[in-house]
Amino acid sequence: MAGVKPTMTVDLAGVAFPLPVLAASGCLGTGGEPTVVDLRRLGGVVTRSLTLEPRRGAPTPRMAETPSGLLSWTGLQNPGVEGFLVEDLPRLEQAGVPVVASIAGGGVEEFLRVTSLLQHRPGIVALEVYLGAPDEERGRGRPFAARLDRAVEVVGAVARMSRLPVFAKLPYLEPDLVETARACVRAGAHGLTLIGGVPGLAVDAERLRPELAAPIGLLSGPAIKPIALAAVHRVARELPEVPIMGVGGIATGRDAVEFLLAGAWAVQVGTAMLIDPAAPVEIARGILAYLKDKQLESPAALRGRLRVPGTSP
Amino acid sequence: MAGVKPTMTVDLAGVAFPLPVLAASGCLGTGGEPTVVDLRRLGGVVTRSLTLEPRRGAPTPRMAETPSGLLSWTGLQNPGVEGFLVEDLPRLEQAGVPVVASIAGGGVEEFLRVTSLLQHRPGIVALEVYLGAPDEERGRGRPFAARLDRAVEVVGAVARMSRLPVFAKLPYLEPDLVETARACVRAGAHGLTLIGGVPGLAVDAERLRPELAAPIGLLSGPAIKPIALAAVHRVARELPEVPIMGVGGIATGRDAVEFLLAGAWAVQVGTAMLIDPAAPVEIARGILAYLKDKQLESPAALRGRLRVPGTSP
Amino acid sequence: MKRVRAEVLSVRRLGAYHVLTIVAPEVAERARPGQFLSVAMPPHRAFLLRRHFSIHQASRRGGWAGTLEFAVEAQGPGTRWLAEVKPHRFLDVIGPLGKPFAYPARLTNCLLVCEGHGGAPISFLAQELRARGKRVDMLIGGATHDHVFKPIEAKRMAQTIRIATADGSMGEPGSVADLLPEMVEAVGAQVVYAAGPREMLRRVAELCVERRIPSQVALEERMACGMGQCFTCVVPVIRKDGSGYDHLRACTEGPVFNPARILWDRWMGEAPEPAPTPPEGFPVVRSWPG
Amino acid sequence: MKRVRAEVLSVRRLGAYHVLTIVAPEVAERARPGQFLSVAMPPHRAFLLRRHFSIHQASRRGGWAGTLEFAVEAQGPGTRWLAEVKPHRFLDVIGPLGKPFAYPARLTNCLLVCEGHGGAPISFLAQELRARGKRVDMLIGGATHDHVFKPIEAKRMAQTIRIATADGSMGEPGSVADLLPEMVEAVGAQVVYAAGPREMLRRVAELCVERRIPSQVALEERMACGMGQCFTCVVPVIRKDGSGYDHLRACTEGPVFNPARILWDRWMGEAPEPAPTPPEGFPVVRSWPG
Ligand SMILES: Cc1cc2nc3c(=O)[nH]c(=O)nc-3n(C[C@H](O)[C@H](O)[C@H](O)COP(=O)(O)OP(=O)(O)OC[C@H]3O[C@@H](n4cnc5c(N)ncnc54)[C@H](O)[C@@H]3O)c2cc1C
Ligand SMILES: Cc1cc2nc3c(=O)[nH]c(=O)nc-3n(C[C@H](O)[C@H](O)[C@H](O)COP(=O)(O)OP(=O)(O)OC[C@H]3O[C@@H](n4cnc5c(N)ncnc54)[C@H](O)[C@@H]3O)c2cc1C
Ligand SMILES: Cc1cc2nc3c(=O)[nH]c(=O)nc-3n(C[C@H](O)[C@H](O)[C@H](O)COP(=O)(O)O)c2cc1C
Ligand SMILES: Cc1cc2nc3c(=O)[nH]c(=O)nc-3n(C[C@H](O)[C@H](O)[C@H](O)COP(=O)(O)O)c2cc1C
Ligand code: FES
Ligand code: FES
Repeated sequence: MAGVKPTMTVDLAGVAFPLPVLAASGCLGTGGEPTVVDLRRLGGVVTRSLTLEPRRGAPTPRMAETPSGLLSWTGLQNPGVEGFLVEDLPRLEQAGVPVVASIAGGGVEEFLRVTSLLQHRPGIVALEVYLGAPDEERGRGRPFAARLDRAVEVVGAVARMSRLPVFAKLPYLEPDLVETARACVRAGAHGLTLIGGVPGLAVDAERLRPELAAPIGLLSGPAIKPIALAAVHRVARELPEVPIMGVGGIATGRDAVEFLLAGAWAVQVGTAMLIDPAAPVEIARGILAYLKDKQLESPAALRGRLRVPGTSP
Repeated sequence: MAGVKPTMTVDLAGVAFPLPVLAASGCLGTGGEPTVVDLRRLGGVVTRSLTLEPRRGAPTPRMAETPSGLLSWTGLQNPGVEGFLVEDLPRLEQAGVPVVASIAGGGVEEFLRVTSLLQHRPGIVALEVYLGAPDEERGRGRPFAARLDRAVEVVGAVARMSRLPVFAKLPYLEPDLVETARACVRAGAHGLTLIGGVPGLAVDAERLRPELAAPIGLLSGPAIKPIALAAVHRVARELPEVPIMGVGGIATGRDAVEFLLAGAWAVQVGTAMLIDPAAPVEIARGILAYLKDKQLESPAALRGRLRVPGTSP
Repeated sequence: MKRVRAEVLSVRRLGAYHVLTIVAPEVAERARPGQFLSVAMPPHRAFLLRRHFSIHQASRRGGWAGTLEFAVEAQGPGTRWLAEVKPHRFLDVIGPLGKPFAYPARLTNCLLVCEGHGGAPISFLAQELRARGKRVDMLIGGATHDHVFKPIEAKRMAQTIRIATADGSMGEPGSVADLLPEMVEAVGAQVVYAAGPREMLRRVAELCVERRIPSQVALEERMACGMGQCFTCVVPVIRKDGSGYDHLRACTEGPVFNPARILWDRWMGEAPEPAPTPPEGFPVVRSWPG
Repeated sequence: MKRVRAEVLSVRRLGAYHVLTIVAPEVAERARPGQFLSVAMPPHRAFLLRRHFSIHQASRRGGWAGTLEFAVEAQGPGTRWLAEVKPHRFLDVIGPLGKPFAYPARLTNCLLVCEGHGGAPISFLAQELRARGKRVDMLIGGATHDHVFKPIEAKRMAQTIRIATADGSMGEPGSVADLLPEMVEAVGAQVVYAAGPREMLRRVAELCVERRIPSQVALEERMACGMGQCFTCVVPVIRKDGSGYDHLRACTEGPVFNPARILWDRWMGEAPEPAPTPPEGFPVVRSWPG
C-alpha cells in the first residue's frame, strides 16, 4: 500500500487551522489558566464567551452528571474583554495556538463593542458569535437564536463590523435549525458552529430541588452526539459551501470522523476535555489514523462523504 | 411513623389509571403480541401508533445504539386500525389493562377516520395524537408538530370528534415547545404526552453510511432524560392544570419520581421496557416506596413539587 | 419464552470465540436450533441494550441437563464484556426466542453451511438432524482458521465436510459460497441450511432458488428488544401469495427464514431508492412499493 | 499538577470508607493537606466525569515513599466502583489540585474539626501541623461510629480529642459543631481548620467570625473538571476590599477558603432570589447584586 501522508491542516473561511480539532468554548477556562492541556497540540482554542464587562455568572450548583452526559450552566461567567486581553490572550499567543474569540452580550450593542475590542488583536483568527447567549435586550433572557430576527440582527451587525471571519454558534433548534443557519449565513456569517448543547433539567428527588440553581442547564457530552450529528448533517446538506465546526459529544477520533463525514469541516471538543485534558490530541491522532487507513489526503476528503442510501454518493 | 398506605391510582382528564406507569407507544408491539411483560401490572398501554391502512414502515437497519441511548425509526409500521382491532385489542381487553390508542395519519382526514374507528371500542380509554407523525399532506414529511397551524388543525379536529379524552403527543421542539403545547390545549387537547424522542443521526464510519436507513432516527433512552424532564417542567409550569404524561429515558422508580416532581401526572416507559420487560412494574414499585418513605398519599402529591430556588414552593 | 437469572458455569476460549455455558433449565428444555437468547448488559454502562446470541447447545439429559451454551465473538463493548464474564456470575437471560429451523419430514440429505459464529446454531442443528437420522454434510468457513467453528466436532457429525477461509489459513481460500455448487452436487443435497454473513447467505439463496432446493437461513438483524415489541429488526419478505412484501420481525417471525422469499437487495440496502424527502431533522416515513 | 497512571497498591476497608493507596511519586512529592486528586472513571460507563478526593496521606520518605492515600465513601456509582477496584489496577489520576491549608506562622494552638470523610484531609493536616511543632486538638464526627474517621490515630496526634456522632453511637450525640464553642475555650484555640458537610462548616465559620479566630475550611462543590477549565465549581466569596463578591472556583482558588469571606446563605441556596425570568427552555443568566 502506498503510504499516503495526510496533511491535517484545514481551511475554514480563509483561516488555516493546523489540526481539525479545536477546544470548544467554555471548556478550557478563558484559555490562559495553567492546565494539563498542551495548547500547542490543539488545532485552535475557542475562548470562553466574552462579554464587555466581567460577569459573575450563575449561582451554584452549576452542574450535574446525567447518563453519558453533563448538564451545566455557568451563566457566561467570564473576566470581560479587558480581563481576557490582559490575563489570558498573552499566554495563548505565546503558545502560538490559533484563537477563536467567542463573543457574547446582552444586546446587539454589547456584541459590537466586544467585536471592536477583539478584532484587531494579534493571535485572534476568527470570531464565534454565541447565539445561545440570553437576549437581555428584547428576549427576556431567551437566547438570541430563539428568535430568527434577533439572531440575524446580531450576526449581521458583527459580520458587518468584523475584519475577521465570523462563525455563528447555534444551540440546538427544532424544527428551525436549518432555517436559522441559513439566515445567519445570509446575514453575513462566514461559518457555523453546531451545536451548543441541548436544554435539560436534572432533579434531586431527595431534596425536591433541581440539581442546578439555574435550574435549566445545557446538556453536553456523548449523550448528545447523535443530536449534534443530525444537526450538522442537516445543515451541511443544505449549505454545503459553508464551513461548519461540529461540536457535541465528541470524545474519540472515530466520533470526530463521524462529524466530518456528516459534513463538518472541523470539530470542537468540550466535555471530553474536562474528563481527559489530552482528548483533543488523541482525537486528532485518531483522525490521522483513519485517513491513513483509508488512504485519504486530508480531513477535507471526508467532508460530507456520508452515503445516504438512495442518494448519489 | 404512621404507616401511610399510598394509593397509586391517578386521574388524568377523567380517566383513572390504576398505576401512574404506562407502556409508551411503539415499545410493546401493538400490545397484542405474546410478551414477557405482564400486562395486568401496567397502569396502561399506549398502542403503537395506528394508521388507517397497514403500513410497512421504514427499511432496515432501523436502530443503532448510542451512548446511553437508542436511536430508532420504524416509520410507523403498524397493522392498521382493522388489524389492531382484530388481532391485538381483544388480548389487551382480556388483560383488563386501560388502553390508550395512539393515532397517526398522513393528513387530517386519516387522523379523523382512525379516531372514528377507535373511539367507541370498549377497553380504549383515551386517544393519543401522535404529532411526531410525518405530515404527508402539507408538510413534505416533516412532523405535524413542526408547524403550529398543522398541529392545531389535527388536534382540534380529533378533539372535536372524539368522545374520549385526547392527549397530544409532542416531539421535542426548541424553542417553541411551550407555545405549541399551549396551542394544542387551546385546540381541545385534554392532556399532553411529552416527549416523543429527539432527532438524531448515527454514522458508520467504516461503511461511510448512516447507521439507520431513514437516515435520521429518534433518540430515546436515559440519554434524553434531562431533555424530557426540562420539557415537562417548562410546560407544566405554564400549564399546571393540564394533565401531562412524562416520557423519555425513564428506567427506574427514581426517574419516574423526578418526572412527577417536575410536573408530570403520570409517566410512560419506552426504551427501558425493551431492555427489561418488567421495568414498568419495578418503576411503579419504586414510586410506591418513595411515597411511603416521604409519607405521601398518592403520586398526585408529588406533582410539580419541585422547589425552584427563589420561587415559592 | 422465559426470563431467567442464569448462572454462568464456564467460559471457554474457542479460537476467535468464547463459549459460555449457563444454567437455565426452563430455557434449555424448549430450545431448538435456530433460536436465540437475549442477554442483559450490566448496569451503569453507556451501552444499554440486550445482546442476542444463537443457542449453540441445549442439554436436556445427562450430567449437563438444564444447561445452555452460546458462542460469543468479541467485537464491541457488549460482546467483550460477555467474553470476560466470570463463572458463577448470574446473567439476565430471555429465551428461547424466535422460530427454529424446521426439520425435513421426508427428505434426508441435509447440507449445512456456515461462516463465522453462524457455526454455533448450525452445529446444534447438525446434532439434532443426526439424532433424527438425517444425513448431514457441512461447509464451514470463516475469516481465518480461528474463526472456523468447531471443525473437529463437525467432522464427527457430518458425512463430508469442507472448509474455506478468507485468508486461506484453513481449508480452501475464499468463501463457503464458492464451494457450494460443487458440494450440492457431490452430496446430493436435498435441503440446505445456512447461517452467517449476509453476502454468503444471499449466494446460498440464489443457488437454492436456481436449483429448486428447499432451504432455510438464520439471519442477524439489529434488534433492540429481541421479543417482538419494537419492530426495529425487520426483514423484507415477499408475501406467500406474491402480492408484495412485508416487513417481518427477525426476532419473532425469524430469525429463520425461507431465503427464496427474502428481498435481498432491499434488505442489504442496495435497492435503488427514491431520494429521501428532506427530513429537516425528523425521520420521514417512506412508503416502499411492493 | 501532574497527570499520572498510578498503580493501586491496596484498598483497605476502614469503617464506612475505603482507603486506597496508589503509587504516584510526582504527585506525592508536592501534595499538601487540603489539596485533592481527580480520578478518571473506567470507559463505557454512563457516568463519565472524574471523581475528586482529598489527599489523605502523601509519603515522601521511607518504605512508602512516592505513595498517596485517599479515602472513598461509597455513595454513588463512581465511588462504589472505586471502592471495589482491585490492587495492581492502574488509575488515571491528576494531582495535586487546588490550594492547600496554610500553616500558621506564629500561632500554635490549632483546633481541627471534621465530620465524615472530611477526616481524610484533616488527619493529613494534623500530621503536618504536628511536624511543625504545633499543638493540635481535634473534634471528629460523623453519622455513626463507622463514619468517625480514624479516631485512634487522631488520639495519637492530638492533645485532646472529642467525638460526636449523629446517632450517638460514638462520643457525644449530635454534631461536632455543638461541641465547638466549649472546645475552643477549653483548648485555647488560636486557629481553626475544618472539613466536612456545609452545615457544619457554616457553624464553624459563624463561631470563628464571632470570636475573631482565624480559620480555614476545605469545601466540596460539584466539579466537572477539577482543573480550572469549566467554572462549574464556584463558590461566592466576598472580595478582599469588601466591594462585592466573586464566584471563585473551588478547584483552583479553593477548595480551602477563609470561611469569613464565604457568602454561606447564597452558596447554600438559601438567599432570597428574584424569581427566575421564564427560561423557556434555555438557561437564563441572572445577575447577582454584590
Ligand atoms: C438472532 C441473532 C443471533 C446472533 N447470534 C450470535 C452468536 O451466536 N454469536 C455471536 O458472537 N454473535 C451473534 N449475534 C450477533 C451479536 O448479537 C452481536 O455481535 C452483538 O450484539 C454485538 O454487540 P457488541 O456490543 O459487541 O457490538 P456493538 O457493535 O457495539 O453493538 C451495538 C449495537 O448493534 C447491535 N449489533 C451489532 N452487531 C450485530 C449483529 N451482527 N446482529 C445483530 N445486532 C448487532 C448490538 O446488539 C447493539 O445493539 C447474533 C445476533 C442476532 C440478531
Ligand atoms: C475537593 C473535593 C474533595 C473531596 N474529597 C472526598 C474524600 O476525601 N472522600 C470522599 O469520599 N469524597 C470526597 N469528595 C466527594 C466525592 O468527590 C463525591 O462523593 C463523589 O464524586 C461522588 O461520586 P459518585 O459517583 O459516588 O456519586 P454521584 O452522586 O453519582 O455523583 C454524581 C456527580 O456529582 C458529583 N458529586 C457528588 N457528590 C459530590 C460531592 N460531595 N462533592 C463534589 N461533587 C460531588 C460527582 O463528582 C459526579 O459528578 C470530595 C469532593 C471534592 C469536590
Ligand atoms: C461547562 C461548560 C461551559 C460552556 N460554556 C460555553 C460558553 O461560554 N460559550 C459557548 O459558546 N459554549 C459553551 N459551552 C458549550 C460547548 O462549547 C459545546 O458547544 C457543548 O458543550 C457541546 O460540546 P461537548 O459535548 O463536546 O461538550 C460550554 C459547555 C460546558 C460543558
Ligand atoms: C422502537 C420505538 C418505536 C416507537 N414508536 C412510536 C410510535 O409508533 N408512536 C409514538 O408516539 N412514539 C413512538 N416511540 C416513542 C416512544 O413512545 C417514547 O416517546 C420515546 O421512546 C421516549 O421514551 P423512552 O426514552 O422511554 O423510550 C417509539 C420509540 C421506540 C424506541
Ligand atoms: S427486536 Fe424488537 S421487535 Fe424484533
Ligand atoms: S471544576 Fe472545572 S473549573 Fe473547577
